[in-house]
Amino acid sequence: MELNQLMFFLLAGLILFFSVLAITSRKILRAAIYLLTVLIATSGLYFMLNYEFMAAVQLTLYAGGIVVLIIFSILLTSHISHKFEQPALANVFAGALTGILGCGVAIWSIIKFPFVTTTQPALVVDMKVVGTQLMNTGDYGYALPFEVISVLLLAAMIAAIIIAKKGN
Amino acid sequence: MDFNIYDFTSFTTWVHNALTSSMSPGWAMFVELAIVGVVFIAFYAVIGLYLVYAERKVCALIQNRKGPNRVGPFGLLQTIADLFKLLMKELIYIKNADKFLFNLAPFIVIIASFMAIAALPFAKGLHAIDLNIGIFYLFAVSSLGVIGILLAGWSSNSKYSLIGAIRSGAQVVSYELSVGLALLSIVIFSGSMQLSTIVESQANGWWIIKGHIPAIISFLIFLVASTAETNRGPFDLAEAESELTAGFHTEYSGIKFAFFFLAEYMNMFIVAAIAATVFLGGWMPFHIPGLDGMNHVMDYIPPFVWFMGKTAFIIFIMMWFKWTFPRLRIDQLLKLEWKYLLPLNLMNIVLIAFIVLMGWYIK
Amino acid sequence: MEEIFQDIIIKKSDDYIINMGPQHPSTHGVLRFELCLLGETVKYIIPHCGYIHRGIEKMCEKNTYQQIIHLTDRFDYLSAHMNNEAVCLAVENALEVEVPERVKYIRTILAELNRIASHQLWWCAFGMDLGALTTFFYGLRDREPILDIFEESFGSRLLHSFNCPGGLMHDVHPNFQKKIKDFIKYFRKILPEYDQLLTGNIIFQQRSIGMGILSKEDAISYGVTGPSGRGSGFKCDVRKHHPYSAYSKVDFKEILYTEGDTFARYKARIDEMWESLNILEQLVDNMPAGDYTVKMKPIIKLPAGDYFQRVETARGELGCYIVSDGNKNPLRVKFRTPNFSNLFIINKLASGNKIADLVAISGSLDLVIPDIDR
Amino acid sequence: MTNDQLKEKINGWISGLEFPENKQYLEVVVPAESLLKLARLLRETPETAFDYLFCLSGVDYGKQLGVVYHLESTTHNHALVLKVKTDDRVNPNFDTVCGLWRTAEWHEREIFDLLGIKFNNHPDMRRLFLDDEWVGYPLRKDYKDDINIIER
Repeated sequence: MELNQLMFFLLAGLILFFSVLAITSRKILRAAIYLLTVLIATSGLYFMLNYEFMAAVQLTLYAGGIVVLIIFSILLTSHISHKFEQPALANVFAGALTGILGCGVAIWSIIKFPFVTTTQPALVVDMKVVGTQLMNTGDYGYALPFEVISVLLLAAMIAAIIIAKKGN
Repeated sequence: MDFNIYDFTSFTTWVHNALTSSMSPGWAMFVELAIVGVVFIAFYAVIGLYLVYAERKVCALIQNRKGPNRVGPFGLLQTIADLFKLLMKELIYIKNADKFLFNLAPFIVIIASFMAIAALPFAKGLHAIDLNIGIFYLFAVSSLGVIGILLAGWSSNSKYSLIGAIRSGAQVVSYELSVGLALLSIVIFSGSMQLSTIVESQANGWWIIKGHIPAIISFLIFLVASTAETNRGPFDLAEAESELTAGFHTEYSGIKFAFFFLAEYMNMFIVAAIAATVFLGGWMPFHIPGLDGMNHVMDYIPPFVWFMGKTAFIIFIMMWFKWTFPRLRIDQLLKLEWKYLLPLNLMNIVLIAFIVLMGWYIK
Repeated sequence: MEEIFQDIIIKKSDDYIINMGPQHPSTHGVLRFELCLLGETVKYIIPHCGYIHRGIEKMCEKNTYQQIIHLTDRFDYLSAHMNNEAVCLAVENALEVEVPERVKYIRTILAELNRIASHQLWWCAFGMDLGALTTFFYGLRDREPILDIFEESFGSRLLHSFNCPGGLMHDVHPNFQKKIKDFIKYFRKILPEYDQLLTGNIIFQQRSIGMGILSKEDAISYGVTGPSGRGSGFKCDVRKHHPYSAYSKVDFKEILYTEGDTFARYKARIDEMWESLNILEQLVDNMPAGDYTVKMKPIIKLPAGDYFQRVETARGELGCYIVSDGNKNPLRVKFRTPNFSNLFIINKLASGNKIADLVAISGSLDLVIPDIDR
Repeated sequence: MTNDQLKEKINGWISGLEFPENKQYLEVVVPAESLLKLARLLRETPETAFDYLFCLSGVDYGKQLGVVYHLESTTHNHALVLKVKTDDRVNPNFDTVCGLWRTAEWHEREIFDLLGIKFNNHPDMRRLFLDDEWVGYPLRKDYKDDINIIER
């Protein structure tokens, strides 16, 4: 086995293992930490693909941003002695069934997809290309979605401020 | 082999070639990783310990004292003795604490600082990995350390720790913005996020000089915001000893406490190194165009010394802050960021974009 | 009467309670604050004291008047001399003994030196409370010359017990005057450094101006005296209004500020150090020669009755109330210590502010815990 | 106001009060039931305006228990000593004055703690220095503690 493959299986194994832990843990903060590990391992996959920009975005936004916010809200709301109750058996079964179904669909589509092996060297993603593409208004440009998302975020922020103000 | 302290490229290629010729590429890579890891751990330990020593000496200087001067010449071995003391200390277990997270927290803090140190260019050709998004990566990794602090505060099951952790969370999340935006200004100037390119672009002058007013503003903002992000005085609210006894690490003892302690100093080193790299030219010597004689003398000083010298200078400024200013209050801290630093930063970035567009900086 | 009890604390079962102390760096000793927090904001504060109550008042009832003096050092250890003086003056007034002029001068000089030393230590600790750690070493450095003067003359640095009814234990060291003059010269030069390091600092001012405002009415009603009370405009300087020892012979200002916030209390103490230097300067050159004590009987018996003596310590008004039934032991001795009254204003001042402000406010009240517990 | 004027004024409010000899301050002995009334008049009348209670002490006279109030007016600069005594050693109680002078609240708690004098209508009548489970009142003359107090 090559080192590359070893690395991939290691990361994939980490992601699978901690995903299962994250949903089965009965302590909420531990679940958040397992989720963090999953996200960091995912960014490791991006690093393997030489897509460093995506990897750094994954680290900043998900690991550094969203998980910190999740942990922060857990800190404010829950106590250390709090534990989730064991879910009802029917729920466990329904959840497992949905999980297996989703997994099956994913595996099926991966098997069905005609992957073509190339001998070309790995593509180096130039940051300038990413930048111009993001701000491009022409074909395949991301300027419009970018702006629409910013409006959405603005709306969310205003809503948050209004909710926070209501207390006073 | 051609070993040259002014350019490590030939040395690193020699090591790489020697390894690949004697074993399979996979193993060669593995050995390289191991070497880099060992070097970094050793470097980390030495820098961490001697920053503690430096802080004690600087603080003694400011406070009309002598500082450590008993163990070894000038007290140089004092912090090593302290390390042994901390290693031997009993690890106190807290009843009702979440043991797993309680033990995990110091490691998260220290791993985050390890990840950041990997991307720093110490001298020409001397860096572990030269990512093409170097600055972005540093910014991303530096935001992970706070998770360790939050965990430490919550899992100790102590109210003081929890308040410290919440303070630190609010503080780091806010000040990250200013740090990122201040670094962005130099990205605009140099047109690259790769640290080696940024350093190369300062061969004819550091950005703080070439970028004049807006670069100086960014530098000052970066200095303030990064001091806050590393939880150092006057922004050390997370561990404010007069209010929260020790904040998030109140319940830690022995080597686990030492991890937090070491990580704090390493974070200080990392932000100082980033500032030195981005604003003060990294390992580039100080050059004044036209004065060839002086420039040659400056070139004679090895790049590694330049880098460490600049870093030490910024660390000194940060220590100077800490030992002269009183601590801010939490609302003042957040007000400073959201009402003053952030708007100033955004305006500064617009200004920089304009200056770069017009070409009004020193090329 | 109900309207006056509006600030009475009502506890609820879901309050977020945090214990500050008895082992906490910013309570300056074994005092415990029971804080109720609402996020960072303090809802109410219940001070708990008595961790080092030694029963000094009970001990006084078993001892003679000379012995009592040695106990009084132990409550406010930073103004030990003034505590001694209170008992001595009470006994001397009761017996109608006139002490020599020299004794009055020396007592006043010592009181002012002690006041400066105490304010210096307060300044150190106050800076520490606000997170400015360097102040601690500046203050301690400048306190050293004063302690040296004490040590040279009476062999101890903190708890002198140098007074006795009728005068002093023995005469001061020949170097006394010269050393004090040196100190005045040195400290006049060094005191502006305090302003440079802390007073002018923008963070310090932001944290102290307008924080914990104590109105004059509250200061009087709660009996907050000393620099803390004078920061609110309460004219409570015993030295000025009920002069004792040599205070009637010196010309000095009563430091008054009307703002009543932390900064005013801070400024009042800094200004008091300047004023103490003035007093010292007026006294040290004119020290009359003469006896250091008057002859007293070995066993002092006060005539039956009540005796009250008010003295200004570094923290406020100290009252020494002696009830005598004519025996060699007092029937009851009560010390009205300044910190006991000053402490309980803390809930009024700090509730509604942040935790950090509570630390700053309790620092600005200059609490000495043994003085509360006695 | 001079001491004589004060005496006259107090006599005008409540007659038959005892004014013992005291060289330092004017001294008044009040019966327990009219303590609060006199205190309120002293505090609230503009001519007297005793707004500063600078000492509040409990005294065990051997047979009697008493409380001594040292009052001063910050506007008129006159002072007065109020004394109140009781023979009841089992359940001594007086009215609280902490509605008039807030500092009295903790001084009264201290007296309750050490001398066992209860103050009616006090908002928080608990022990101040000692444990809530402490038996006895240490400052009383008849207090016995074989371990901590050595009788000579």
